[in-house]
Amino acid sequence: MSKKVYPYIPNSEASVQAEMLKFIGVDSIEELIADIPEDMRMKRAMKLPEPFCDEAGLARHVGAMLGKNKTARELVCFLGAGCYNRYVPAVVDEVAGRSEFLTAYAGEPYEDHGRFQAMFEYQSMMAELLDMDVCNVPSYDGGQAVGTALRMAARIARRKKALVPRNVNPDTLAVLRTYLQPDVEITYVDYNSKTGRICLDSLKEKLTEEVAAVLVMNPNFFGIIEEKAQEIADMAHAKGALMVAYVEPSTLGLLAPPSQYGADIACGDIQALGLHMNYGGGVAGFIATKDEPRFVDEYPSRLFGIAPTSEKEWGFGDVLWERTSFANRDGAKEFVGTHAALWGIAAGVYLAAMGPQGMRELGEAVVQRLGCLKKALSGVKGLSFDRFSGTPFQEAVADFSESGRTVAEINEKLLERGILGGYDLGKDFPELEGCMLIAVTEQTSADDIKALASALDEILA
Amino acid sequence: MSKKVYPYIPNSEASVQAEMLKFIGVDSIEELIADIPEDMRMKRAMKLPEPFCDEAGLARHVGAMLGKNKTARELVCFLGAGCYNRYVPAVVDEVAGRSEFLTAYAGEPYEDHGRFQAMFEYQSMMAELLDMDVCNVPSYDGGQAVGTALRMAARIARRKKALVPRNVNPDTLAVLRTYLQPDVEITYVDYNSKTGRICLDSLKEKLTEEVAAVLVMNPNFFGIIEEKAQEIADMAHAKGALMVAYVEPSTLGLLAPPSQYGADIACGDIQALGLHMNYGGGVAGFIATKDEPRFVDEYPSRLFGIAPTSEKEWGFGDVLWERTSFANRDGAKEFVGTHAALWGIAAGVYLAAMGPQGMRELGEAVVQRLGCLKKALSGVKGLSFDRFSGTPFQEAVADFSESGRTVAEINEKLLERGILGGYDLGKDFPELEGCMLIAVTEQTSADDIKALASALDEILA
Amino acid sequence: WNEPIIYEISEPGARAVLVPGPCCECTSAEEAVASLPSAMLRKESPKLPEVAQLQLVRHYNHLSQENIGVDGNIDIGQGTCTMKYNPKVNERLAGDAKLSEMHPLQPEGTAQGILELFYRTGELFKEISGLDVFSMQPGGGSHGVLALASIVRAYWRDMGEENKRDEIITTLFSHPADCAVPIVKGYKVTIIQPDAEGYPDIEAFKAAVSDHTAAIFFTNPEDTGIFNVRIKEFTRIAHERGILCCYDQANANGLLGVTRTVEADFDMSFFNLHKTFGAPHGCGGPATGMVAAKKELRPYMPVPLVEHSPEKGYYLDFDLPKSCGKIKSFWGIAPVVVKAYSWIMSLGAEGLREVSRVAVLNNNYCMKKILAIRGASISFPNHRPRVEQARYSWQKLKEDTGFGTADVQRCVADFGTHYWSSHEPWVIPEPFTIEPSESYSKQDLDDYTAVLAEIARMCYEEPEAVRRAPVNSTVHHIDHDYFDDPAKYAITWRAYNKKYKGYFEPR
Amino acid sequence: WNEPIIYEISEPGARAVLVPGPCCECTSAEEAVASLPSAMLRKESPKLPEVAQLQLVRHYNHLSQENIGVDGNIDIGQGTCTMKYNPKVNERLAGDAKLSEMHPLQPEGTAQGILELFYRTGELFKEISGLDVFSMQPGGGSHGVLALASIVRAYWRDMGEENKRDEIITTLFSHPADCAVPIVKGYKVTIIQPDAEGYPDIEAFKAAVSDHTAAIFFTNPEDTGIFNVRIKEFTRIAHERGILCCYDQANANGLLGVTRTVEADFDMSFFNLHKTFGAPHGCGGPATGMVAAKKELRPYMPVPLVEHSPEKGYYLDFDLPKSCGKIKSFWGIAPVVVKAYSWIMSLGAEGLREVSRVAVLNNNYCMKKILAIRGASISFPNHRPRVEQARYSWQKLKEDTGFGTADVQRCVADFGTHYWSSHEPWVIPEPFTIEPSESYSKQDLDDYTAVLAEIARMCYEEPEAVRRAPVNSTVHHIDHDYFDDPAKYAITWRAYNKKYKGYFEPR
Repeated sequence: MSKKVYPYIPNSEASVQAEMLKFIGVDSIEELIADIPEDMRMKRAMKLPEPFCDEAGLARHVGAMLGKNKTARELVCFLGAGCYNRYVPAVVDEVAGRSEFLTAYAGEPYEDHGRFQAMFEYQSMMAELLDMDVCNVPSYDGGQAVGTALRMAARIARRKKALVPRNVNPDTLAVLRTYLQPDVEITYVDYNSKTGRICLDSLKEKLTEEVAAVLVMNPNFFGIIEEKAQEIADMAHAKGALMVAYVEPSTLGLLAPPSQYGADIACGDIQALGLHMNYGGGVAGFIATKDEPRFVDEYPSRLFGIAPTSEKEWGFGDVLWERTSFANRDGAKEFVGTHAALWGIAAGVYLAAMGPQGMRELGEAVVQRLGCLKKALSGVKGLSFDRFSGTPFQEAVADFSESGRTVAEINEKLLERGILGGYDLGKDFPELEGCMLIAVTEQTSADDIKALASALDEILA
Repeated sequence: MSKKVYPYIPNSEASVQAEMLKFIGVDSIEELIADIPEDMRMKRAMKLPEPFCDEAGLARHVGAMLGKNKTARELVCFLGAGCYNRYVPAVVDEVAGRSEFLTAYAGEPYEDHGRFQAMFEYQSMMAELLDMDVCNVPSYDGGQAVGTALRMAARIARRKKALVPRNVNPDTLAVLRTYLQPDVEITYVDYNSKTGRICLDSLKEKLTEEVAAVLVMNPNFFGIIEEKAQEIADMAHAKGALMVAYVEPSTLGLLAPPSQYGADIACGDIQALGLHMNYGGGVAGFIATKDEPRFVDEYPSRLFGIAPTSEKEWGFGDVLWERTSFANRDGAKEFVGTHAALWGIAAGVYLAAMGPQGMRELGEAVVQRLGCLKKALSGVKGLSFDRFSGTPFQEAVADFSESGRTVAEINEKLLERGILGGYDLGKDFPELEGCMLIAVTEQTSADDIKALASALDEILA
Repeated sequence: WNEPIIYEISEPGARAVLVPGPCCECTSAEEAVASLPSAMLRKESPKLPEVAQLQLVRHYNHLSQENIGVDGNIDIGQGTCTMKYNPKVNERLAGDAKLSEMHPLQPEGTAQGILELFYRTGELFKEISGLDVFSMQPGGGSHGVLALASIVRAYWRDMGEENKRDEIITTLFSHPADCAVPIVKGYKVTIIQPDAEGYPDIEAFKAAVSDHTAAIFFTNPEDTGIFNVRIKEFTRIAHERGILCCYDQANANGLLGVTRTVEADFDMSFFNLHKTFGAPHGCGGPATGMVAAKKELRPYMPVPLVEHSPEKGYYLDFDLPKSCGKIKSFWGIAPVVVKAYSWIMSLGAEGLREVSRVAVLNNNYCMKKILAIRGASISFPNHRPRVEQARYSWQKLKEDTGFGTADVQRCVADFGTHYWSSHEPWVIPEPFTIEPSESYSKQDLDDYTAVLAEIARMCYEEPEAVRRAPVNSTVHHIDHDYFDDPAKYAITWRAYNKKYKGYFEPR
Repeated sequence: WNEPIIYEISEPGARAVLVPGPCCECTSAEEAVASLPSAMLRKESPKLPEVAQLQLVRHYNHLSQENIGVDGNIDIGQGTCTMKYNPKVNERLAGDAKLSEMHPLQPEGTAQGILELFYRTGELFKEISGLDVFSMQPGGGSHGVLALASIVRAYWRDMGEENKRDEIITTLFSHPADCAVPIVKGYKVTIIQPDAEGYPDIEAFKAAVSDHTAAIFFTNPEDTGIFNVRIKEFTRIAHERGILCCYDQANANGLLGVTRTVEADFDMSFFNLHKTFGAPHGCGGPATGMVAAKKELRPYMPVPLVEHSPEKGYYLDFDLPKSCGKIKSFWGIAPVVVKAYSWIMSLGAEGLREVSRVAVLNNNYCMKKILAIRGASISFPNHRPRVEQARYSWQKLKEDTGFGTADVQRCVADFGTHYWSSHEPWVIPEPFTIEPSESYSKQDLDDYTAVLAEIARMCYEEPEAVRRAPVNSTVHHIDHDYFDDPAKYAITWRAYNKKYKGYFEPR
């Protein structure tokens, strides 16, 4: 019989099927689904494109399609805006690519011990980076993490309002809005149009006794350090609200951790901790708090804890399992599911590989390059970095409004020169029409910066 | 202390060094090599280029250098001549990349059991492919394999001469010559200028009672099947000589295995069994024989055998260890060392993945494509495939001598069109000036063939 | 072995990777750092471990070896999760720098390859689901439910009934997320209990629907492996009231090409690209719970959608003013989509059909084997055959021997394989759910069921051995008292060191 | 566990990968096959296993997990082999399609990247070795020796003394290849025994050299870890007779930047790019035994050499009419060269020096620890310190307990690590050789030596436990009778099935 045999379907072989059917005691596989009513059946075979049964053909087809992309490795990348072109050490890929981690799922502590320990270590390292005591198994992304952080705050404070500054990442904000709606209401706080930081006056005005939490993004979307964060935390606390800090964890080798300026909950995205950008797919969220039941009880996420075993090994398991939607479907804290565990393991490897010194040096490398970039671009006519006076960290607002060119135009011409220009702020902030958010990473070289400077010189000439 | 710490040298940290030196009881590392005389010391520090201490910089540097290559994946490849652009299934890379195999070395049966079993399985699958009972752990490459096969034959026959046809791969021959010299003397047998196969008259003339072995390459370097192989074996045996067949193992799903035309020893290279070409680095040799002591005793290679264990598991170990140069330095059969074990594991995965049906289909895919190529090129003016009448398998001699163009010229123009033309036979065979050896593999597509045909039409127009 | 916690192998000063220094001399790092507000600088370095590269690799290598995964065992013990083979070639395609090094905000012109792949994946699902519009944003099955619930809300907002339509109906044997997630979107949830045959009770459903019902969220086949044959009756009743019907297709593996969302008259559904469609689980994500809907619901879909026009090529369409908003940052987990696309394109229509045929065959084969084991039974025994999985019970075993599903689980670890009880609550007593997807050979199924039979035998004949288990696994009996008491639990190494010294000696 | 032989999991008809069909319809496969001479067609398919892809992956995954490697243990028990960390980044660079998909016969213009890398590697070794010309062709250390011996022969042929100069001199503690390989190149080999201090006996050497001596092949430091301090005396004596001096630098890891081939007045040497220079061992290759020589010997080097000129760029120079010929097919193992180049370029001159400093430090630290173990001693005890490794002896242990180095080896497997006796012959009784390269931390060395101490204790105190070992490893006591008797040994599964049925029941 010439029936096709599929490499991924061992029992597609006809004689095996016959043997199994005989054992079951039926004549055909069709008999096993005979209870599905006729009127629910698809009336014809599916029509899909001819498959690539041979792996070589598939690889050629998909390879050719993806080959149409031009990547940030081929181009010179100055895009940031919440996703950073970080160098990913080979050890990170090595570990994340180990099939034992890659192909596992919801293994139990007794047979998937390694996953539990790797994740416990991730939680531990994140907690140190954030100067907190508890960190969760990763959630989907920073957007969901901040959504959960604000919902946790709402549950803790038993209030329904969250203050969100207008200088947060608009992509994160969009996710946050969907996630909070309809239970938690967002009130926006303006940013100070001179500094680019949160406007304390606006905050004061909006901060009522109904507010559960004040959100601070640090550095904020304009790349600027929110240096009044402690003051904001004090204001929030004075009104019985919590302070939630959305931080870029890769800055924390150099910048103060959120606990040190009064944040009650820290959250954010770990993409910049050794995850490939993956066209935006390299994201995962974290939430960290102190080790107090009022916080811990409110996590929806899995939290792996350490425990002794009968043989004095390190054992692991789920802390407060009953919180979760796995345990308690209609009484759970939000929900949990398949989120981004593998990225957590990867970020753990990254943090362990970098160590305290590496994280510090990473921060230094980034601020140094941003300094270099601003110097190199200082002579470009029609470009100014003075739009905001706040201090930027790894990205800065470049104001082209004097040049008479739109950011879209400039970016198009940069692309012609092999350069991915910065993010066009005018799209989300009409008041910043003509402004571009330019990011550097430790991968940005002096040559890259020179290329940008001379391209801009040409374009704006 | 700001001494540099190296990621690959944990004890480069100064305080650790101090502690260890204290334990040893010396003041400095220098003291530990104090016995090296002053006049043998290098008088200055080595001068090497500034290193890339950060991995990102190293990756960029090496990546940029290798980026200057244009590969057979980017170009359309019609080069064969002993190295084939085979599709390598992802499972092969997956297994060969597992660090347990990649970073292991000479582990012992008790703790590196997996390596022994994987290699035993490789030996077993090769033996089936070749229809033999014994196959070795891979040696360096086909050149060394045939060298050893002929030396084995010389030891078995107690004679010093080997007959080598002139239609063997010149690269293999060059290695063979070095390897046989000075112990085994090569006498050349002509090929038949009409058929491209071994000239039986020439063979008859050279085949004396001094000859230890007659070598047959099948398919031969011109891609032609040596269909008189049985006759050659009979002639050799009649004179008390052995017949050694150098075969391309990837053809053996379709072609008769060497045992079936009288070969006493089969040898060759496993590159085409799932090893990437690696600019010629994806090579490893095999030698296979019957399970008779007169053969087995003469192998220089490691041969892993199977044995029972106290718990009725499959155990493994070295068969006839005393043969080897590891055991018996000045009384060994040739020598053994670090050869190409990982490639053997990879080829084993390939064979297991392909199975009998896959190997047959591979052969069919190749001959089908060669047929297609000859048809497609039949209309090209100045090109003929009639130089040899013998039947080719996966590569064929294309004769451009009518065109008035040199092969070098044609190849240059093909390259301008993104095509890697065939091998220029005139380099090694002055009588074949103007001839090109064109290869296909299962990766050659109809479009590739069309591109070649129309490029040649243009070039020769 | 007992691999140390990474902090235990930390050595002061050790480094695993070094970071680039200044890019040039125009600005020094010190100078740049000095420009930062000093109050916002970190005073003390974060207490991360310090490990050299080999020691780091070895540590994680050991941890990985203390994990199993599909590549390491007969992974059929995690019912409802469709543990199937994840082809290596797809990993390589999805891991290529041509995708991994793409910034999400690159101009669309530089992202035509991946956008085309998203688009083509949607085209494939037009046929696989019978629906019209697709979003690959959601990051997992539960996230797919969140997207559906968000679309439901956006729809009713547009209809002006957002506040009135505040109820959602699901079933007991639908995935827990179908209940938990709509609650997060502000809905009251009614759970329909099963009737005696294991179907959702249609009378209870009729009683539950009202003009306050916003949508129904049904898994089918349910987690019992039972296909709800009256499903169109449910959707008919719902549609009569204008209610939106959301189909949880996480359990679709047995029905590809047989019956689809559209045949069951649902308006929307989601598919797990990581489960049914061959992308790996990665210890629990990253993943994709792709949302599919009828074209009428396009205005409410998450933004952006991937579209194509002759002028623009492939592009991201943000122009959906009534959209439910964004569900996930950027555009979703692109590598998972690549893997699912590649998987489908390696099988084609016939291959997908064969996937389902064999998933059903394997399940019914296993079922017969398991039901021959002493102490094992099946939920709703009148219902046989099942589709792609079945929920079983060790109730009899428990009654006879005192050992239940958790004890079996401990024992399974000693056989180098995996077993999971079931989603809670355990309405089926001492439950376990076996889903032998198409990836496993007859021999695999024989071997796995033989392990279950052996454990059942041990429960009856060697209770001491059962009590001791696991003895051969990576870790021994774990003290569960340390997970629920705030004074005892430690979720990080830092918390551990605050609560304990040495080996769990309280401070 | 006892992983089955792959043939045992074979299922008729199963496939792990499929192969492309015909490229187009112009010619069918049948037609093409029919064109082949029918006598040369295979009648019966080869008996390869038939396995689906998951089952294949799982099998090899299990086999890999039954292996250790540098990434899995403290791999210092394989003295003379320089087991060091193999950086993952180098694997990724060397495994890139930009190299792996290169055909060796591509025009040089399309291979400028890899040719440049070969060339630059040579430039680095000019400084590392002090020599002038390089060939990366040899596929391992022994192959490097073969290349050296071939160059020696080509040289003397050119000098007209090929037949007269038919002897080579090596030392007992040089690598076995220094003896075995020149024999293959037709030389008689004299082995210089060590004197009481462990140095090659210089008087014996003086007596051995003659006008028949073609070359000397000396390893230094020798496999004992002892640096031959009189090495220049040996080369002086040899050179006085016109003899070529070949330096085996396989043990160079302790001396980078301290003393080189050129300082010891050798004419040629080889370096193991896979050992000393960070490329992995791959269970025993592929590897590179790079040959280096003084420029006077360039004419005899293997062809081709990689050269550079402003006009041609990087190219392969075949124009060496007096060459010893080719040693290896094509140009050598390019990926290994990439890894070694990358390794060197990640360390630089200071880093290489630190490699050697720490290799020496680690060795002497280990030595002190090992010599404190009851039953252990060192070869040539007067000689301390050692360079990068040391050969020890369990002679005392054997005398006291009856257990020797093979027994220790069995026990080590139970501790999840690796231990090797030593190259034969065992002139040091019950030998073992420990080479703790720079890759291991102090903690690693403490842990490994603690294992040896524990095993020694067991030998004295728990002989039964030693006899039973290994008990926790991947496999138990193997019956060695099955390896030397032609009636019993089986080198392939096919041979097994001819000799046995069931489990080793003779047919």
